[in-house]
Amino acid sequence: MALLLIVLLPLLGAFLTATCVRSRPRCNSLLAATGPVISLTLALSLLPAILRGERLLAHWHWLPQLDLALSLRMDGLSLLFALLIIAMGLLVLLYAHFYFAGKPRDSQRFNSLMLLFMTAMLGIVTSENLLFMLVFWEMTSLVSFLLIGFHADRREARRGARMTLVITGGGGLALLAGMVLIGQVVGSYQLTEVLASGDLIRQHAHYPLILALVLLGAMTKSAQFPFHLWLPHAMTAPTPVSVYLHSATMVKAGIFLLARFHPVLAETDLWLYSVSTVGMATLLTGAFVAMFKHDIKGLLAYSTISHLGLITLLLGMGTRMGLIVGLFHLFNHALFKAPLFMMAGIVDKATGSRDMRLINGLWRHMPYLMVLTGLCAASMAGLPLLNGFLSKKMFFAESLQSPFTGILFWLTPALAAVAGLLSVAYSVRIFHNIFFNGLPGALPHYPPRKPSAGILVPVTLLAASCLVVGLVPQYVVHTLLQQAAQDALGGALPEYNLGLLHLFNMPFLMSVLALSGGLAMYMARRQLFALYDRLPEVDAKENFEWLMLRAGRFAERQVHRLENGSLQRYAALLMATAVVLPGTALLGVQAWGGGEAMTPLDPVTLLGALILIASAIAAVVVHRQRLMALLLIGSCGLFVTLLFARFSAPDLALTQLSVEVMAVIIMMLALSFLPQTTPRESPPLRRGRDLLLAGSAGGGVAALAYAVMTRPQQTISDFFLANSLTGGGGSNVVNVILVDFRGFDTLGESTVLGIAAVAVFALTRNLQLKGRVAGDSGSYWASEPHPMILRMMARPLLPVALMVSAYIFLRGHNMPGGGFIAGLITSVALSLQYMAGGLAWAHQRMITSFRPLVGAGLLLALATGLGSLAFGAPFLTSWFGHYHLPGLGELELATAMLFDLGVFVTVVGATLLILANLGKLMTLDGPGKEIG
Amino acid sequence: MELLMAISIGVLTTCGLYLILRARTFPVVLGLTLLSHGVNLFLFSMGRLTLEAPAVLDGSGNHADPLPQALVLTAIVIGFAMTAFVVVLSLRAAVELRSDHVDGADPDEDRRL
Amino acid sequence: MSHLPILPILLPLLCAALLILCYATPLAVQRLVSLASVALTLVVALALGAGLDEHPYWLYALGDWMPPFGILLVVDHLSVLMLTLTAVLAGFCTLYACRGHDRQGAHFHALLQFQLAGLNGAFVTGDLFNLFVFFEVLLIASYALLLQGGGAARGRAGLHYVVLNLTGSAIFILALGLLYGMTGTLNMADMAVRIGQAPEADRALINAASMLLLVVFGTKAALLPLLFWLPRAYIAASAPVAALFAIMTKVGIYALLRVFALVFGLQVGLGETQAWQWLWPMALATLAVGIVGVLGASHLRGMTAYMVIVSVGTLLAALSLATHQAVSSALFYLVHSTLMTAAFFLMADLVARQRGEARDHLVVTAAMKNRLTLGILFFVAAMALAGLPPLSGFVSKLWMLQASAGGATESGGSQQGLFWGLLLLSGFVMIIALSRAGSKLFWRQSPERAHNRRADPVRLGVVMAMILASVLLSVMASPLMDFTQATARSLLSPQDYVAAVQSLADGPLGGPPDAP
Amino acid sequence: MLRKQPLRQIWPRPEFSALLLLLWLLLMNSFALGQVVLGLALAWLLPFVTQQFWPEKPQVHNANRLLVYLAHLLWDIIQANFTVARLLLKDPATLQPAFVRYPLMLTDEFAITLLASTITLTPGTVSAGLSPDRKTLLIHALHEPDPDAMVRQIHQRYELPLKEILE
Amino acid sequence: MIDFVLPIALGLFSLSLLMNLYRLLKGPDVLDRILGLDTLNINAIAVIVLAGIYMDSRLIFEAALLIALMGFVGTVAMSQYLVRGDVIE
Amino acid sequence: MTLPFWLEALIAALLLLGAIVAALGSLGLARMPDFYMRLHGPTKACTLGVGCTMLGSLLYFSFSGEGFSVQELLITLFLFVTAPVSAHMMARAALHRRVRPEEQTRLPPRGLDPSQEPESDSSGASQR
Ligand code: NA
Ligand code: NA
Repeated sequence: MALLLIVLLPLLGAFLTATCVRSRPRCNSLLAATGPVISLTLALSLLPAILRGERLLAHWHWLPQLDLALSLRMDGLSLLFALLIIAMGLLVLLYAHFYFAGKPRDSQRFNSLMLLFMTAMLGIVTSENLLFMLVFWEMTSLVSFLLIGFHADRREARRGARMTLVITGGGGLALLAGMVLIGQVVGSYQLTEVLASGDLIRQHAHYPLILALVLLGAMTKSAQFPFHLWLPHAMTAPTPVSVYLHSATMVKAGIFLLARFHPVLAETDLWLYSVSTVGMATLLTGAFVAMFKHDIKGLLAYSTISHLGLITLLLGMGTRMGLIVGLFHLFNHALFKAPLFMMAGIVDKATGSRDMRLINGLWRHMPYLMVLTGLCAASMAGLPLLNGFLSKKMFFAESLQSPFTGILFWLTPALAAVAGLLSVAYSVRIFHNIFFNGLPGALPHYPPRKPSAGILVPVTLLAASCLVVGLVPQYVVHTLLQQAAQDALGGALPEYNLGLLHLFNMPFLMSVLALSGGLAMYMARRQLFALYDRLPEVDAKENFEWLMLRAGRFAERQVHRLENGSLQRYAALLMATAVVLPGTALLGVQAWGGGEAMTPLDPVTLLGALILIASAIAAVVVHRQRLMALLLIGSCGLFVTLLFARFSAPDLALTQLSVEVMAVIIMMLALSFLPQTTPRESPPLRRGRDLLLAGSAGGGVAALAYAVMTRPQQTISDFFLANSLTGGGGSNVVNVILVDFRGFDTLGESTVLGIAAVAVFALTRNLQLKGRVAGDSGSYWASEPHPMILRMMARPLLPVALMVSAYIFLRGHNMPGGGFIAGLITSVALSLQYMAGGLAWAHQRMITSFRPLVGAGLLLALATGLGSLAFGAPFLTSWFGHYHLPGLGELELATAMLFDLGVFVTVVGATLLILANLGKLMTLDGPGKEIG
Repeated sequence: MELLMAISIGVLTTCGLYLILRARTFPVVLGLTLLSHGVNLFLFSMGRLTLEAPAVLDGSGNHADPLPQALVLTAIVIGFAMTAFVVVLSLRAAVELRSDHVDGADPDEDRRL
Repeated sequence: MSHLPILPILLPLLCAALLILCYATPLAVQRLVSLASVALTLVVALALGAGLDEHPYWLYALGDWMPPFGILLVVDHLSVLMLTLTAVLAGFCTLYACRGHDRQGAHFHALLQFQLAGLNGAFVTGDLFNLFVFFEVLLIASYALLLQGGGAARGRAGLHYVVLNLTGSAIFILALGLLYGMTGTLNMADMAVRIGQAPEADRALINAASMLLLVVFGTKAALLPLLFWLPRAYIAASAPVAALFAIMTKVGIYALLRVFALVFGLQVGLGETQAWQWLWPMALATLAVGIVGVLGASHLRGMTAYMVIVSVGTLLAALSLATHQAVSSALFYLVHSTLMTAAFFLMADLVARQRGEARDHLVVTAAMKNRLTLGILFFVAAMALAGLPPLSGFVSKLWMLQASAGGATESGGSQQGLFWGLLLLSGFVMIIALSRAGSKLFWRQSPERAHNRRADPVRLGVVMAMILASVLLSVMASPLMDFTQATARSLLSPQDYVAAVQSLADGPLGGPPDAP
Repeated sequence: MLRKQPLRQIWPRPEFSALLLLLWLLLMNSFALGQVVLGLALAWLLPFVTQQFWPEKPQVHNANRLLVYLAHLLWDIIQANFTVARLLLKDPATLQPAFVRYPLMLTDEFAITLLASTITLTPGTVSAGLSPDRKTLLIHALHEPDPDAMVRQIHQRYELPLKEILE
Repeated sequence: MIDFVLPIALGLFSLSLLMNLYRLLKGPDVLDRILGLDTLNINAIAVIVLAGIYMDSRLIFEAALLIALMGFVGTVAMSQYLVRGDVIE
Repeated sequence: MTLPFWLEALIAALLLLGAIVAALGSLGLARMPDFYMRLHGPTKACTLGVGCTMLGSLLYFSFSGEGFSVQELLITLFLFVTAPVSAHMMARAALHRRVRPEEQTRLPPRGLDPSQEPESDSSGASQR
């Protein structure tokens, strides 16, 4: 529970600070500090147990399916980091309280984000479950994104934030992959088990991949070469952020990871060469560039990179001692780098600048700060009596015992010495260049504003601890460090001593060399700056932005090329896919013909089919003359009808016929607003391609049809034939299927029609047509809009057609017909009235609007279906009975009729709604007026 | 007869697809109609071809397969609904895109701000 | 026979028909009816889910005609999952639309209910032709919804969407016909059995039908060569409609799963069906195209549309592995991605409403009125979509990574590598794209006076609730994970499905053994 | 006018209804009482619901004359077909087609319609257009060397009887 | 005797259909095509009726009835379209 | 079933006659030189041709035991009512579109279209 509280209290604090006492900065900061203070107390309370070598574990279920558990672990390594994180956090909170003085909103926002970040860091170091660790790992990336983008109105801040997120987030993804791989190799995501499976992992085929992925995660987070670029650009963050994230915590997460996985991944050649090479490269690059940064925070950032490289190098050497020294230096680095960053922030606030070329001679104004800075800079440079000296000396010693052979063996200490020299140079620079070096340049604020006393408190505390650790390390950190190393390595520790003993030896010599060389280098700085300025300037952020922009543009171009808005292309792709995919399957067809005897051909059918084919081809040939093409389509419809009739499908024939006329009328209505001809647009090649595509699809369909038709048939249809009369009460089996056996399909089908009608209504509602294309310059003999002769003929026709429609409807159950066809006949008869009398004339005479008709039809069909529920039968269960009424004759009553009536009503409503609304477009007062 | 039917289906499908690949809405609509003729005949012929034996029970034993007929009927109706809709849509698109080209007068106009 | 399985279709259908009948009903009443219908449907879906423990397959023989002759509704785990997801999503979208989008066109609520009826019907039917019918219902409703409000972009996108889908429907009929011609049945369980009995010589034709169905469902699901209708359609649709459309691609995926796991996979297993062999490269290519699209998008809606494509690619890639874990994880991801892409469409609308002319284009404008609230929502939603912890995106990505472990085989390893690579790359690209978008939208501001249009509290609340759902899907993911595991189990054991249908059937499925 | 005749309002067209009933019974191919009842219902209902579409009430003054006229017409049609058949087989170049203006005497719309239909159905003539003032009918004749004779013949044979019957 | 005449009649109607098709395809004016289609409809009615006699079944006679109705409406619609540029005003 | 010889002969004659007349009508449609002349064939010949066929069928079915067959009658009536209207509509459309009649067509004194001056009328109709 204590473990959980250690992690959760800052989180709670984050929520509280975000929501409570937002306008009172002091209360807010106090509130912010409460959580970490308790956490720190709790963590310290665990210290004795940890130092006894105990390992505390806590476990709560989260997602057992994924082995993702809320598992926490506290051992030496975790505790070392946890204490560092909480303690530094508290100091930063204190610092920030004064830093953001006068900006309560900023202060509050920082406090809550800061606590969120602290939670994330604590989570990383205390996770026992690898996946749970990842949660916090990504959380640090996200919160750091927000923290770096704290001043979002600044372009640099935004860019820096995004760059950080992209690099560390990307690393996080790699780490995710690495963790999952580890979990798969080990069979568990619990750290305890993973750490015990070092050999298993190292011998696994995936080991190089795992190592690469984990390293990618660690290196990006810890700003290792070549991923170090984000760190300097993250300096746009407010200084408290830099203090916490970029010196004390976040950048150490990668190191923590390397240390944590040391027993699992280290001690192989691959580890040795990859990690130490990266570390060395980072160490040198950072140190070299740091010297030439004029921005205080820039210098510190590169120096941080350099120190991180140093630690990585130490871990990379894979020796047990290397790890101990690495951890020690990590600790020391936090102690001296954090106050330096704090100093940078204080100077920035005081002078309004961070440019060391302008800031000179501040000792006059801030002597106390000068002393503190001196201490920390000296520690950074590795001057004796300070903590930096100790770890750096041990680093030199370690470099002398590198596991490399040959030239590499000597190269390591040599480069280490060079790096040491460079670090001395920039350490001197940061001290001398700010506080001495003559008079200040044109600073925004001069004389500098006096820093508040409070802001100096954390600096003082940290500087003092540098001294304390430097003097008596064995009493301060030794035991914890030892335990941390012990828990990280999981085995016996080599003999070592943190103290000042053995002052004069080879490492000491190297230190002296570095000191003097560094000093010399600083002396020669003007020449070096000049030299450096001549180097081509590479702005990583610009490059990053450029890269991102190019990637975006490239992607945009590709998108435009792929998704170019051409329906023709999409349709061609669809067809090509529909040809190729089934085509591959059809390669396996052994015989197309199925062996069944073919139905004998008769000349009339042949003729009909030929006319159908001729009409279809002619429609394609003349498709540019649209009305003609439409006519030919009408002819196709007629002959499809005749084919249906020929092959024993009278219902289909009736339906096809009525549908065809309606469709042609609708298309003609639309055609009056469209150009009457189609321009010749497609180049011959395109037409050829289209023909090939369409032809192969058509050929395939024909082949399939032939193949199936000549194969023997097995079907469930015998059931329908057998049960139609007895079970469905009708002898027209097709109709019984439609209204009974598969009435649900019919319900769906009427629904589709109803929706289409409503959709047409919605589409035409506000449609403003600019004037129709076909002219109506009346000639003398055709000037009447609604020819009288048509009108007179159409009128008596209506009741007759309705009578026929009633007949078709009623006989449907037993003979070809039914609600759908009857509905279409009714609609066609009524649409003839529209043609003969005009929309307005006919519409006034309709006894109902159409939309209610659609709704009522559907409801009737639904209600019929629901009726059976009352009898405990499933939806749409039909019921019928034959009654012999005295005098009236045989009477059949069937619920299916009622259902069919619903279909009928829907069809009438829907088709007329469509027609009327299309027709409405033609009238002058059409738009805006709702019809139907 | 089967071969003739297959060829008719193939021609209808080919013509329909070819028209669907045209650049103007109206031929596309016509193409959709032809295509639906083709596929309806296809679905119909999946019940095999039967002469002179509608699925109306009259005491004789031989009947055409009624099920595909019912399915085709449904497909015809749905096809009709879709045709009606797409016709109106093409009208509306022609008005709003200032062209009856399937991609409008300027296919990229909605990419721009 | 309980009537529960039919209710998810009937409820919205009844409401829609009523709304059409009483077409002049005040909008307030329409909204009430619409919301009530969605809520009731959700209750029904949950009730169906609760009953699954007792009997894993709800069967409902329409018209009391037993399978294989009548139309049979079969509600199993997958159906319940989809029904529930649809109801939840529809609830959010309806609520969002009730704040004004439903005024833009006529009969919004009726069409929405029709859409739901179509979707639900597709999810519960056990009959292949009935599936086609419900596809048409949901498609025509979606056409109408897409075009609500009018405008050039909608007209164009709508036309493309409609024409491609109509062509797709024609292909559907071809496939259906072919399958009926070869098997003589329409009930999916019966068809599966009969395909197993089909002679070797017919195998190629049946496979061709399966490939045609792959094309059809692939078009709906937006699989690579068939996906290009999607971006502009989703971009053009009004926000709640686009959000609702998040489920549309999933219908294609549902159909792929249902048909290939049951009809073609009964004998050989899902992973061995011919279509599934093609699915893998197509899905990866889809994922790749989606990634490029997300990176290249110039406005939030476009980015979201491509995120839909990314989600489709991811989902299908995981599904194409066809293992229990892979399918479970993919189904979990399905829920997550549907809700979150939908939330993002709504968010894009919220953002656009406060940015004047610039809408949701990634350009700099004056500050938004609700910058902080929207910013936080955007940030969290972006996290979820990019798969960052601790939200549902992370959980599903993690699960898919774990599930796609190839094991020892060489091809398994390279499969894993490809999938992992693209999956992680998609997350990476999303981080890039979303951070760029977020920074442009919320951080950069031109100095003009801030826009002063406040976000509608209900709309804001809807988006918040959806994002909260993502949190819940992560924090309390376990029950859902169990459910998707059960779903995958039932999906991968189609013989149980067939046995359930058989228990109700009139005679043995597959016809009498001595049938010609 | 409708208001003055409440019975007509409820049952707008009894004669026509009778025809419809007959049609129904023939279609149903049954004279069972049930069919009669159903047919009666429809024969009343359909004219009733569609009466708005047919506001004019053609008044047939002499039904017998109408029957005679129709029989006459049928005979003419049969004759016409043989005439036209001969014409169609001839070399088209030898035909003498003509457009003829026929001055209408009839004023009733229904009567004009019947006349125009008659003209179209009978020998070699098609009524192609009606002037907007409804005073002239434009007739196309396939082979008519003497248009005036044709006008006279139509007047005598069809227009006058129609006027008697309907006006 | 009917059996003997039927094929001849069917053949003659087929010939008619062919001649209608010729007009439908040839034009030249769109009205010629409309007329061709209209005649095609009428001849199709006859073919259906003859086929009915041939098969001794009246099941497809409703189709003939519908062709008559639909053909008429179609012809009227197209003619009206040519005159007014629309069908329903 | 068997029909009496005379009836069978009548039916056969009707069918044959109908087919011949219809074929002639279609022939006219195919070979007449202008639209207005083509119009005559279908509107008359086909109507009667189909009418004869219908009568034949009516007789055949009415006497073959299935009761009176009314559909044929209905179709015939329908055709006779609608054919003139269709012809009128088409002719009207042709006049509107100024479809040229054949050269030798005799025109009324004031031309086809009195609303237009003869010299401004470009159609061949008024040039004679
Ligand atoms: Na300086
Ligand atoms: Na005449």
